[in-house]
Amino acid sequence: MKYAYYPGCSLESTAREFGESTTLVAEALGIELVEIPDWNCCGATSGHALDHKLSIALPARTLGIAESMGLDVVAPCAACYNRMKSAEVAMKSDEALRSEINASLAKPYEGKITVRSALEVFTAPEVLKSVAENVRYPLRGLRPACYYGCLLLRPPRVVGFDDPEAPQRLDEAMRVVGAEPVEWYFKNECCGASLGISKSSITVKLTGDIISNAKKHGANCIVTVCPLCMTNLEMRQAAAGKMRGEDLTIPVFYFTELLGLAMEVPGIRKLFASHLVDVNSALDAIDQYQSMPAGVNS
Amino acid sequence: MTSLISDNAQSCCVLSPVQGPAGSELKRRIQELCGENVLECYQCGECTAGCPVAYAMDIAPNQVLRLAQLGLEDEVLSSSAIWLCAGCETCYTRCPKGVALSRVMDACRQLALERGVKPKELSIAKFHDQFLTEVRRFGRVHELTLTALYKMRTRDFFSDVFTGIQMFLKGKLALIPSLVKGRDEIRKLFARPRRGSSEK
Amino acid sequence: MRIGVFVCWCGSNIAKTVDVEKVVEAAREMPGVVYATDYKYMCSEPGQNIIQDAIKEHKLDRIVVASCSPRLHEPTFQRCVEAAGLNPYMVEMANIREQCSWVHDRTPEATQHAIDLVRMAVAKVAKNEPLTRSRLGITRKALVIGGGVAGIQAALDIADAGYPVVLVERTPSIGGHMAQYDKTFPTLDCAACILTPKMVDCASHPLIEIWSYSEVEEVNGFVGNFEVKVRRRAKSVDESKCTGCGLCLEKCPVKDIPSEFDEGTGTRRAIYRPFPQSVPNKPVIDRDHCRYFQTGKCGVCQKICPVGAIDYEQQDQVVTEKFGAIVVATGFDVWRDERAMAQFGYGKYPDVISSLQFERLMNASGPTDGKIVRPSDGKTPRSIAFISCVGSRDEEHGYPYCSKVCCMYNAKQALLAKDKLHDVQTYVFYMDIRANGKGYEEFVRRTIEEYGANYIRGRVSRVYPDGDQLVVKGADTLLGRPLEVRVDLVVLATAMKPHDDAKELARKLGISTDQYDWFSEAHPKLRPVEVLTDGIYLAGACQYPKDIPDTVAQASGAASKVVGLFSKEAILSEAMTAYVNEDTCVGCGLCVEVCPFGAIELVEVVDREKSTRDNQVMKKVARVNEGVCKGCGTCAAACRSGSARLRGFDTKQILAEIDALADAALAGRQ
Amino acid sequence: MSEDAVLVEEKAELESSESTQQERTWQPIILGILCNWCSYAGADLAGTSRLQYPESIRIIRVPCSGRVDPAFVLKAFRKGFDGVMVLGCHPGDCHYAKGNYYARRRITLLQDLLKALGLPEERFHFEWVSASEGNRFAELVQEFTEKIRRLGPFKGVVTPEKKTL
Ligand SMILES: Cc1cc2nc3c(=O)[nH]c(=O)nc-3n(C[C@H](O)[C@H](O)[C@H](O)COP(=O)(O)OP(=O)(O)OC[C@H]3O[C@@H](n4cnc5c(N)ncnc54)[C@H](O)[C@@H]3O)c2cc1C
Ligand SMILES: Cc1cc2nc3c(=O)[nH]c(=O)nc-3n(C[C@H](O)[C@H](O)[C@H](O)COP(=O)(O)OP(=O)(O)OC[C@H]3O[C@@H](n4cnc5c(N)ncnc54)[C@H](O)[C@@H]3O)c2cc1C
Ligand code: SF4
Ligand code: SF4
Ligand code: SF4
Ligand code: SF4
Ligand code: SF4
Ligand code: SF4
Ligand code: SF4
Ligand code: SF4
Repeated sequence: MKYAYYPGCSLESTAREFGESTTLVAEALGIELVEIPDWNCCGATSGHALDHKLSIALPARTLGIAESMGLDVVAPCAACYNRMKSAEVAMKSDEALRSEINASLAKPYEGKITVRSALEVFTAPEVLKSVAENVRYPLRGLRPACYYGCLLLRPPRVVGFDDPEAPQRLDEAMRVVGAEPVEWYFKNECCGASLGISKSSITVKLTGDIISNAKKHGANCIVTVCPLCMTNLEMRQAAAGKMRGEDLTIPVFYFTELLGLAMEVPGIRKLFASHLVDVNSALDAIDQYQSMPAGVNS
Repeated sequence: MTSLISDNAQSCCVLSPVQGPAGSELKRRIQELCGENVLECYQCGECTAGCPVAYAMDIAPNQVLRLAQLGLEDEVLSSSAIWLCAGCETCYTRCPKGVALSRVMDACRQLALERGVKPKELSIAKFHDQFLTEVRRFGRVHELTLTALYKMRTRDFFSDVFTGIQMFLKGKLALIPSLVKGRDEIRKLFARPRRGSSEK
Repeated sequence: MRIGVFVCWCGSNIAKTVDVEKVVEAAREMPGVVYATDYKYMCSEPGQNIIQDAIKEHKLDRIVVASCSPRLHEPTFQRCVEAAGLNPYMVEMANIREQCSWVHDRTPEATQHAIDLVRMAVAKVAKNEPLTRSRLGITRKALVIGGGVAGIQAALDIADAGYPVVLVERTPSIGGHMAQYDKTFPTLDCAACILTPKMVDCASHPLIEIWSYSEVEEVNGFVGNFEVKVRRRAKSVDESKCTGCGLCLEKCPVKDIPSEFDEGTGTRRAIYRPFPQSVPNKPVIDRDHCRYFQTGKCGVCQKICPVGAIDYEQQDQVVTEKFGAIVVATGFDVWRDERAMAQFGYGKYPDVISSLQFERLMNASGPTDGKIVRPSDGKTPRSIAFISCVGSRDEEHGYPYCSKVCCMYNAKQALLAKDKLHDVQTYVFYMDIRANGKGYEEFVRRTIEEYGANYIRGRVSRVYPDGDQLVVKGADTLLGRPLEVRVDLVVLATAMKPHDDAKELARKLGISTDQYDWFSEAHPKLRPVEVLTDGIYLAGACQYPKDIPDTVAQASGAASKVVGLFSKEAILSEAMTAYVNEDTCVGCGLCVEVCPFGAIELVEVVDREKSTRDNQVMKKVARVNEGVCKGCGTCAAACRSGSARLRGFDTKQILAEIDALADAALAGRQ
Repeated sequence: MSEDAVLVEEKAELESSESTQQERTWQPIILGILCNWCSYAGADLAGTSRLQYPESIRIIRVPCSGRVDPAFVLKAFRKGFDGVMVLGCHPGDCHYAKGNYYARRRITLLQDLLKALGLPEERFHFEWVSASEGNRFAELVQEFTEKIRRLGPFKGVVTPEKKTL
């Protein structure tokens, strides 16, 4: 299995752990990821917020490059995935738009390749089976609240690889690695990430609602698929706790980190050090954590 | 501007007889920009019910569409709602009529800039603009520069300083922006001028 | 060929503008015309006598009457020539009044126009052929499919008029949805009190046979002469012996089958009747769940039955019967798509239920004896949210149409809930309140004003549990604000939809369905209880969502149509029907596709051209069922090989009109 | 538009401008094919309402617009009629439920065919007229007659063969 890899801006910086864990896990599963040369930013929320066409043109450039590689694209970040997928659908369905945009691209995108999210790729039945076979340390005792956020599932007409109202893929993956995902009710609520910097009061409230619900249902960590969610959930939990008068401290993981941990992929554990919120409370809850070989523990 | 509201829009909304064609002008522009026909909305309110940010908006999401249906352009484009929308697509996913309100919101922001309407949520508008400026310059977004420049534009230096430093210490904010080679190509994609942009 | 032309003055109506005598003169010159004359009032008795005398005197075999519109007097003149011994279809009319004298005022032009019209009629009549309408017999026995309130009413009305009826019901008992309800809007009569007596009447009526646990398999024939195959499924209980004592029902060890009748809010056993007042009141064995049928061991019911009625060996019976008319009354189903309703947690959170389930909870003979309790913990709810339009008016996730009755049953349920549980708070989330029936608006107002139901205008986006309550995330669009309420029970007014197999039944019956699979009426305003196929009528909610008053009204309408048909002596078939020339037909099936009445089918016949004495070659050709054909001619226009023809408006007749007109009117032009 | 049709039209224009004076009252011959239940009844209503319209139209009654075979129209043009009108029930009103729906499909094809054959497409008119639209029928005849008058008499088809010959 071979994919063109689109890290997107944040996987290079704020979400380094996501990027690295994705590549490590992929390698361990024998999935080859080839970074798309000279990829550019997908435009994120700001792109479509201000300029509809631009929001298609920006990802189209990267898709064009990937198409020349002849590979389908994996975009781990949920926001990038959403934008890339939207561009894919728009370019495939609107011929006029396609030729207009392709005219300004060095490598045109003709709709021959498709975009997948990392969750989609890692939870494909055959891949999940191989994850299951590779689990060395089942994460028993870890009770993650699986948080999908909004952009990975919506709008279903564009993305739609999981049920937008009752998503299951992430929960399934967590069960495969031995964790016990909790039943909770905010797994597909928006955390307001796109307003994270410009209107943080809203983000704080939404983050508070989400974490509070996760804790109420017994989660000892949150697992996410999106760097924007991660940043929000980590950065805003203190403020949200203050606002609600509740202790909302909770470790947050990328799902790839947990896959890697269970599969004992070397290099995973050291990523935990760069989390803004201490993850030890969650790791300690894992039955076997202390008995995992120290070698991997570094 | 095609203002159709009476002078005192607060007390009574007067639809003038010319409202028909002019009202359909706003509708037509929205459709052109995002493909959505605002007349398909039957005002059920499901979008408002599910919108995570509706509580903070000056008018509810369904009212954005209602105003657009009546062609009350000033009121839509000067609302905080269009800027507060987080683009989460909840409304579109659940709308029984399949109206992509999230896209209508996009179109309204674009129109507001085009027509020079001052964004009610200036800080959000500035953020989006700074973000795109960044993409246009480097092809990618450099979070440190983005945040710094944004903070300078909004003169809001302190709100996130603590977490910023933390991120920096954890090695999460790269010091040097990575550049895309095909920057000229990317500038071409920006070809059409965006009004209100800091880079003219 | 001896054609006679009769030109009418219509007093001065025609004669004032058209030079009638000139028309007569011109007619005399037309090919085939041997006699032409005029008269003041052709339709009057003396006028008709002139025609009849001329037929005899001049041995006329074809008649043209140039007078008014055929839509007015064609039947008159058909009867007139028939009395004189001609085939009634040997008459054509030239409409020189409506199309000529009344719309023109210049005599020369009008006269020329009239002559042209006569010329066309003469050319056409020359190609007319005698047609006959056959008299078809009628089997005076009706089939009613579906034993809900619609089917029950129709069966009773037809039987009361003196005709035998077979009522076919798929489930073990008649009664339909209405039997599931506690009380019914807008009068709040107890459903059982008004329905059960009718069910019993059906069972005891000497002219009604109830075939429950049965389904229609095949329908052939046409109006007056349907031949229907019905599968009477094995009940494993000999109805002639069973006394309905119910002993077996108590002893069957398989107890926990979710009851269909209770919408899963209660359970039943493997031998069961849907509800205590079932008609017929004798149980059936559900073989898919019965231990004896699954494992070969058990036989408890057989041992316990005092009269030896249990018969494990019983087989399905396929019965073929003749009927003269069919009433389709198969009702509706409710929308149950859990995936599409995931945002409300339907199928996931036990305290989110459908309105139909709520009816069972309210029903005095339901699983909870009429106590409204939460399915999750059996507690009495103190707050209930009713959500309207779930799957209705929702083209994205369900159906675009309005289900028409849910606004009313929401009000009914909110009212009854308050009536039963005094301190309950009710919320009704709605988009519009559609209460357009007699006493309906008043009913809704009463629910709001006297029973304190909290009506909130806005659709709900999501329902999720919080502790042991449910959070309903809605909006109040009148205030323009999102809004949340916490309740103990959520009731979803799920859409009414056609049965999943409605389309299949339609295909068996040869009737059409709309885009959702509701059965299509012949005309929404003028023929709302008929379908395009003669002899088949619709009653109740199988046509589109209807409440009980509308259902019963339509059922009586359908019954009176049946009775009207049965009171005829015979049915006359259409004369102007299509037929197929099987020698030239290439079996392309185009005509089959376009016939609005499903009157054509492809059949295998011996290919006379290709076959030799010892080698029979078969081919497919189209064949018209003349009992069904209405003579629209769509097939004739569609057929590329000219094999499908329409009697009375044959291609050669129409072309003759065009030719005749062109040769005269355009002569010398080119 | 094909070259031939242009040719026909040009010729027609030339002729009609030449002859406007003397042919002011020239009456074209128009064939009308009307469905029995709606349009024919509409024409009857025009009559009972005594609405005046030109003496140009000659009506053939068919049970349904679905009965209209494109061959009828082609034949009419071959015979040299100046114009042809086909009128049927409004969509949804068809006495036979779907006949007019098939008619519409067939007529659309016919119009393309006329174009392709270089036949005078503008001399053909297809329209819905209901039984209550007597005045509409009268207006239609009036308008269509005017149009045909402007086009002038139909001089027959200029077939490609004819041209090359
Ligand atoms: C929750 C709810 C509450 C309601 N409350 C009210 C109320 O208070 N007042 C009111 O006026 N209306 C009410 N209605 C509407 C009412 O249910 C309908 O108007 C009525 O049931 C229609 O009757 P029907 O006989 O046409 O159909 P049904 O009641 O659906 O009966 C159809 C019968 O046909 C049988 N059948 C189906 N397919 C076949 C087949 N292929 N072969 C043989 N048999 C078949 C079925 O088993 C069933 O017995 C309510 C509806 C709902 C959903
Ligand atoms: C403005 C308007 C528009 C409408 N548009 C539509 C529409 O588009 N589609 C639709 O489906 N419905 C429409 N309707 C409804 C429609 O008019 C009625 O459904 C329909 O007319 C009812 O027919 P009817 O025969 O019951 O009553 P009516 O049409 O009222 O006929 C009753 C007849 O009885 C006669 N009469 C009354 N009293 C006596 C007496 N004592 N003795 C003898 N004769 C008597 C009256 O003179 C009258 O001729 C409309 C209604 C209105 C008001
Ligand atoms: S959910 Fe859709 S139809 Fe309903 S108010 Fe919002 S946009 Fe309009
Ligand atoms: S896309 Fe915008 S308007 Fe729609 S639900 Fe999300 S925040 Fe609200
Ligand atoms: S036949 Fe017709 S035209 Fe002649 S008198 Fe009778 S009504 Fe008048
Ligand atoms: S089958 Fe026997 S036991 Fe059961 S109800 Fe009938 S008679 Fe009674
Ligand atoms: S034989 Fe079947 S129906 Fe009878 S008691 Fe046993 S399980 Fe029940
Ligand atoms: S009847 Fe009322 S609740 Fe039912 S679909 Fe129509 S509007 Fe909605
Ligand atoms: S004439 Fe009409 S009804 Fe008769 S077979 Fe042909 S298409 Fe069917
Ligand atoms: S009658 Fe004509 S249209 Fe029908 S199957 Fe035969 S050839 Fe085809």
